[in-house]
Amino acid sequence: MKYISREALQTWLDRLANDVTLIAPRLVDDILLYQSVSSAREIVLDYTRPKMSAKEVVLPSSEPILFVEKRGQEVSLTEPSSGAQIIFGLRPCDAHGIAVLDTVFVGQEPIDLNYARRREAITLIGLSCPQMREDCFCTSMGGMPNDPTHFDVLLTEVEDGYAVNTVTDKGRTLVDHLNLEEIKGEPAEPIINETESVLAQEHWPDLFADHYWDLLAERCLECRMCAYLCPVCRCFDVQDQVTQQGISYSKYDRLRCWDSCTGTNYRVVAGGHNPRATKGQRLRNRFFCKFHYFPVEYDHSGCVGCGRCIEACPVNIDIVEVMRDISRAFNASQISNASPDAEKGVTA
Amino acid sequence: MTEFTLQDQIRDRAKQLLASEQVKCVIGYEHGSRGQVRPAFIHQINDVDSLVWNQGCTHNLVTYLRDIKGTFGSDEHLQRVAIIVKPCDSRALNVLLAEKQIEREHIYVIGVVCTGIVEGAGYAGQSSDKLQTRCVRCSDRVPVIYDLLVGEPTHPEITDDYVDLTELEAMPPAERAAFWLKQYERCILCYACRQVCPGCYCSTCMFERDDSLWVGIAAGVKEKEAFHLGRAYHLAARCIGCDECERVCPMELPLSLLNHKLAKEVQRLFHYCAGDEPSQSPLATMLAEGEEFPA
Amino acid sequence: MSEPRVGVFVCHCGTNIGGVVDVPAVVEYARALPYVAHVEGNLYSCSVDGLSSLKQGIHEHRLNRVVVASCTPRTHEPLFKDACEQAGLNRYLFEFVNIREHCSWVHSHEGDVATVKAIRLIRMGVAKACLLEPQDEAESGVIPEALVIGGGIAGMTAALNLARQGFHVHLVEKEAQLGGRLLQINRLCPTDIEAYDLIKPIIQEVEDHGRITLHVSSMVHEVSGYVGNFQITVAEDGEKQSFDVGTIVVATGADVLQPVGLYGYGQFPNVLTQLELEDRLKAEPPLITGAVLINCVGSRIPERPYCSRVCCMTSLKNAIQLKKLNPDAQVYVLHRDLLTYGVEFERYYRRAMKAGVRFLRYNLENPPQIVGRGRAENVVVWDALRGRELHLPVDLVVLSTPLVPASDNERISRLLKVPLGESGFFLEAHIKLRPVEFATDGIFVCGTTRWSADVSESISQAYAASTKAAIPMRMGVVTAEAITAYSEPSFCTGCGTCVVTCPFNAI
Amino acid sequence: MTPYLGRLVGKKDLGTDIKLLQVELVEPNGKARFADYRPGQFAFVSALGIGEAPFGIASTPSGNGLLEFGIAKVGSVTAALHSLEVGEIVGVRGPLGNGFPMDEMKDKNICVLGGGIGGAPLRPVIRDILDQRSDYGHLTILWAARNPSLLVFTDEYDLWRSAPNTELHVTVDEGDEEWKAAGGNEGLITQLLETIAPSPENAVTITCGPPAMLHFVTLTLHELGFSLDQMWTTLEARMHCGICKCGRCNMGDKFVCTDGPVFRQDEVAGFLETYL
Amino acid sequence: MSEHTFQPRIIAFCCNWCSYAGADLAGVSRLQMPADFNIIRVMCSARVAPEWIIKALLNGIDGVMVLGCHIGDCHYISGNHRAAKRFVLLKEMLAFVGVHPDRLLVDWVSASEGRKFQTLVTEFSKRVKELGPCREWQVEIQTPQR
Repeated sequence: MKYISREALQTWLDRLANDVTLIAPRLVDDILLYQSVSSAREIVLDYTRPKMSAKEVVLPSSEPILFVEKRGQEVSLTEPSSGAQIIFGLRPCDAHGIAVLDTVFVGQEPIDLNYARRREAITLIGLSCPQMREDCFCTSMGGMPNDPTHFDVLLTEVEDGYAVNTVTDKGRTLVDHLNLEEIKGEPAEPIINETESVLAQEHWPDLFADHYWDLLAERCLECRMCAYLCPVCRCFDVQDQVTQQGISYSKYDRLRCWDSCTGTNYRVVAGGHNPRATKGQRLRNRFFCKFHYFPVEYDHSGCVGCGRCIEACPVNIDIVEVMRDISRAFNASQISNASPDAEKGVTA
Repeated sequence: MTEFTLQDQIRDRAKQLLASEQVKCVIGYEHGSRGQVRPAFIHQINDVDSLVWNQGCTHNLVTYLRDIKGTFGSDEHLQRVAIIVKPCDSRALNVLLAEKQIEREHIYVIGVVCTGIVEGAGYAGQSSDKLQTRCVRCSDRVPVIYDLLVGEPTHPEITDDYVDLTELEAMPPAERAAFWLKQYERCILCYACRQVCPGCYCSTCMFERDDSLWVGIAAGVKEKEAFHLGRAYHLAARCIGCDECERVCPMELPLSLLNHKLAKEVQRLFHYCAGDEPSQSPLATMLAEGEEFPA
Repeated sequence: MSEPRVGVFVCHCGTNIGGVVDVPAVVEYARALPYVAHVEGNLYSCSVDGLSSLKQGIHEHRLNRVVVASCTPRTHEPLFKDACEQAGLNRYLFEFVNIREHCSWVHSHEGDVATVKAIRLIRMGVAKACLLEPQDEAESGVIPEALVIGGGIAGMTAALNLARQGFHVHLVEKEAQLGGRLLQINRLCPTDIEAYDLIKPIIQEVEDHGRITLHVSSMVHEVSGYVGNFQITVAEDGEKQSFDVGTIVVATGADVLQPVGLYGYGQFPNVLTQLELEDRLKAEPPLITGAVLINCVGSRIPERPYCSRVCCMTSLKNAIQLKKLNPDAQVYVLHRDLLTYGVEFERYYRRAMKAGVRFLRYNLENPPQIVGRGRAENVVVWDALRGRELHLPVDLVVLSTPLVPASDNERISRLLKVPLGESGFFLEAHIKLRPVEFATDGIFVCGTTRWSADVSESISQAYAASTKAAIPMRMGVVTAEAITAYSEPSFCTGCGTCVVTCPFNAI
Repeated sequence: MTPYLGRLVGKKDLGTDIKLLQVELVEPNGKARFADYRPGQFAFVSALGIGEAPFGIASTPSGNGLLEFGIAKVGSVTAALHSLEVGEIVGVRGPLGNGFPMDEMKDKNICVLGGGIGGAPLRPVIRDILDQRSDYGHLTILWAARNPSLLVFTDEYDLWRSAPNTELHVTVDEGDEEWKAAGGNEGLITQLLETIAPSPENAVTITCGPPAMLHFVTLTLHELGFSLDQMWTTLEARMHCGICKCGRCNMGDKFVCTDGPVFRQDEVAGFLETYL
Repeated sequence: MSEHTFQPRIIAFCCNWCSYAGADLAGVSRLQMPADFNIIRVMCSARVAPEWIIKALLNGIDGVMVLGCHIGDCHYISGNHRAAKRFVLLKEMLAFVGVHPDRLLVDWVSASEGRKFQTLVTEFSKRVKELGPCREWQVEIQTPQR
């Protein structure tokens, strides 16, 4: 492992900001967000979790996926291109989130070319968390605050500088010419929270019909913040937007935009039928998606334990609490499996 | 009177209401997963003791009446809910009553005298000793509508009701425009502000219709601005100033400023304060004798 | 509805538009607009040629939307809509663009600017046209009864004309007696018959007519509804009565200006208005030796700039009457311009000259002076033609004052939701094309309530207005505007605000 | 996610607000991609400038070489597709989804049940069977709609009827006067199904229609002795990618776009979520 | 964009019954006025949705006029009452988000007030010109090529 001093890091980041689009944690009106920066000065290196995940970089909240140009009866279609981007200061949970998105968009045929194009030009330089926040639970979801797995390069703070862990070839090309020295000693282990037990995915269907979901959803506001803050939630909507229209010449953008399964009309089909008509059904989908559908479809949990939804939810729908409730309910049902009360809900 | 006894009174009445089957549910507050307060829906007497009342009870529970609208049943099988309201929340009831979104006989209102809610309420580890801005300027500490009043009425002195607007109002227009654009830019269009608002009860928001002429699907600053201005205007003379929209905003947009400004102008122009009574918004009524705009 | 194919017809309107706006350039531009399948310029789009070209265009180019850029829809929209319909196109697929009143006429010195603006307006029109959808007009019945407001010569004529055609008429007169202004008038020019002789049989017929319900000493108190189905409440001596009618004719007449403070009026007992003189002539004709009749008293001045049209003839008439009573009397008519239009009145003027009435022109800079002690004794006037001052001894001065809007006009205008013009008279839908109608369907206007008119004009207008009013009643149905508001159930929250808001109780 | 360009070469009315669009692909790679596809597969059709929506392909590769889609006007995209004129360009993305396992059905008696616009994706099934008539057993077609104007492919009735070993039965929920005068069946498709009562012996059923119809047809078939693994259906869901990315079309852990849209009823019954 | 080349873009919503006719009368009377405005005919001043104005002013329009019948003369009895109330409030809101309140003008023009229409348009255009562009905007019509 190599070592980089704080000063050298600043210089390096300044150069990166100059050469490519550098995205890093930056304060925007007192809110920490991953946004593009023009110099190292803007970057916040202190340990905090940006309000939004870095999902926006790989899957923007709205992006054109196709440009349509129509001249008379001649139509031409162009796909957008994407420039090189480096995300610096990415937290391991966010890198984990991007890794899950990679699984969804490029890990399975047919791949999403638009995502692939952008993703390929992105390099991830991470920053370990020295300590988990109270609402963090990445360790329960297979992560670690200093997990290098999903990065190209991971920095970990040591005295006077950072330990540089170069993970991939992509990272190596970036770091090699810095001529860094070998580090002396090991960086300290992060302080971690107690691990939550997560109910195995195959048991979740047992609790699908439980009354629990309706009761949980009673206080849900059906906003979309949990999905939009989530590093993994990837549902999107597609629509065309006219940018110019005429009989001889027209231009349209096909846009894809974030969407969320908690929205009331998310699942409504043409004609008005809504197969997920109740709040409970919609909120249940959110948790089943993360803990059952994702594992089934992508062999990977749909939650990375970043804790953002826990922090942000204004009505305290707490994913850790849900995990605990579900585990408890499952265990209870296992114990009293044959008892006549088994059909009752979790809260009964 | 201490808060403890207010909480006891609430629990007592909730028990009575559920025991006598006067209501099928009591909407109130309980402790959340990490010490914060969260909305509670109590269906069974056994659960009543989880109801709490303290200075962290920030949520405007009236917004949940939207979800159970239409499930009340016919008059013979009247299914009522009891709801705990603070003075500010109670004004939202009046707005909904005026707009025929709820019927008075469907709800049992437990009005609580309120001494103010603290900042950071509703979020884990954020609670402070400081009162929320809306509470500092709140002059009516007694609900305007209730079946049971809990607590002793107090009448605090309020100095300047619109002090929060002063800074912005003093800015030159261009600076003001820049200020707001910077705010909108942060918006992620999660619609939490709309969803938490008791006044935003349209089944399909006009800014989210597939054929919307107002806002495209893109998440650009123009779309965000149109949404926020449109929403603020739709709430003009209807917003009761619970500021929940601002509290829930994950991007911390100062949405209450817009609403508060409109409330100020509605008061100045029409001498009307939303929620005082279950009355029509002045924007829906005719000019009074001698009233003439813009002349 | 298939993809729009818009036809754009740009009218030169002779030089009205073409003289300012570069129409060929506009036509060229319009070709490139979205969904525009055909563009042409017309000299006059509203002419027979223009209309047939429009219809041909619809067929040849399979147009499913039509935009005409010409004058104002307030006059010509029905014409073009009809043309579209005749060519098999639903009339609601027509869009009007106003490039004359709103462009060439108001930017007439800036051709380039006006051209660009015309282009903008047409671009807007085409964009809107693309969104138009065909509509079906609903029909509703017409109550075969009419309300005529005003029991003067115009109102009575209108009422009789309708009643004779078989329609029931409610005639509302605010005075206790029918007849209106004519009751005050002595004789009528140019035949000099007695006004009462003219009006007596008419009053009789109205009073006796089985299909006319008279409401005298009455005011219209409330009006609601729409063409074919108006609900009327009349207050008769404070007692209210309601009935429904299909159409309304307004014939409420005008007031005569009282020239208080002008030419010694109110100061000298022998300074009279024409109406007061007529009253005198009826009762005990005065024998006078010297009379001066002054025209344009209180009219054609900055605060009342219009010519009242009938006063010249009135003063001719009364001058002749005075001359008849005493052929030796010196009778002068002081005028600013003498307006004796048409065949009859010019002859009447000659008759007055022959009778020895003298005419003098004065101007506003040197208005006539009335001098005397206790009564007018002399009129001092600057004879503009001869360029000298004249002193005319008089024992009578008569002032010709204009008709002014009736004091009730404002109230009636609000009641019926029909507009008043700048001078305070009622404003018809179009001065040339729709002279006896209001823009509001089913309401018509005639007589001096609209503008100064003499008896024969009032009668002509009354026939015109009542005949127009008879059309929907004869047809029995009116087609209602197809574009009306409706509530979309999937968006409705049931707040009920629309119900409270609608003043027509339509929801 | 980029569609192939196609030209609208034909457009005809199938019923009230239902049209058949015929598309000829213009690019060689588009043609190649659509050289073969199975009955029951679907494709996204773009009205450029408005958006795209998924439709079951109503043609077979063996046909006239054109891609055909039966499209009911229900939203902005379908309205825009309806308004296109012949000669205009559309986008086509596909073929997507699994399609019906025609091989498994060989030598079996087949009962096809189509309701309204749900008949469109069944047409290639019927065509395929008729094309290789001897490969399959008896074919019973039950064709239904709410009213006569919503029955699709009525001009192919004769062709179907005249095919060997094939029967067609048509019903409408509510007939108009003409329908009644001609003695047409009235009533729900389930009633018709009870009357026809096809034997479950060596048989499979293929159903497509609105959710409520699928539900009740399944019940009736069950009563007639069909087991769930004999019944096939094709489901619809709101979706935006067709390639399992947009996350919208899941029914529990199944994605309609890639796990479907064709499912055997026993799979559907095992879904965590119902399509109802 | 420099001050003297700035051509404001103004929308004038005119009610069908009074103000549109007033504008017609201005035309018939050949009253000259600046050409920066486009009239959109609406059935009533109350038909003008506040969202339209917000959208216009935030999307390249520099000034919006809403002209209706005089109070008491509304064809729909009380439409203009509501317009009056709505827009006075909208102005305050727009001002608060940095759009100068002078960019929205609400007034009453009767069918006989051609001159008033001319005066309003002329003065409004002048005022908006002083204020400059409301937001950065793009498209301008090219003078057509012949």
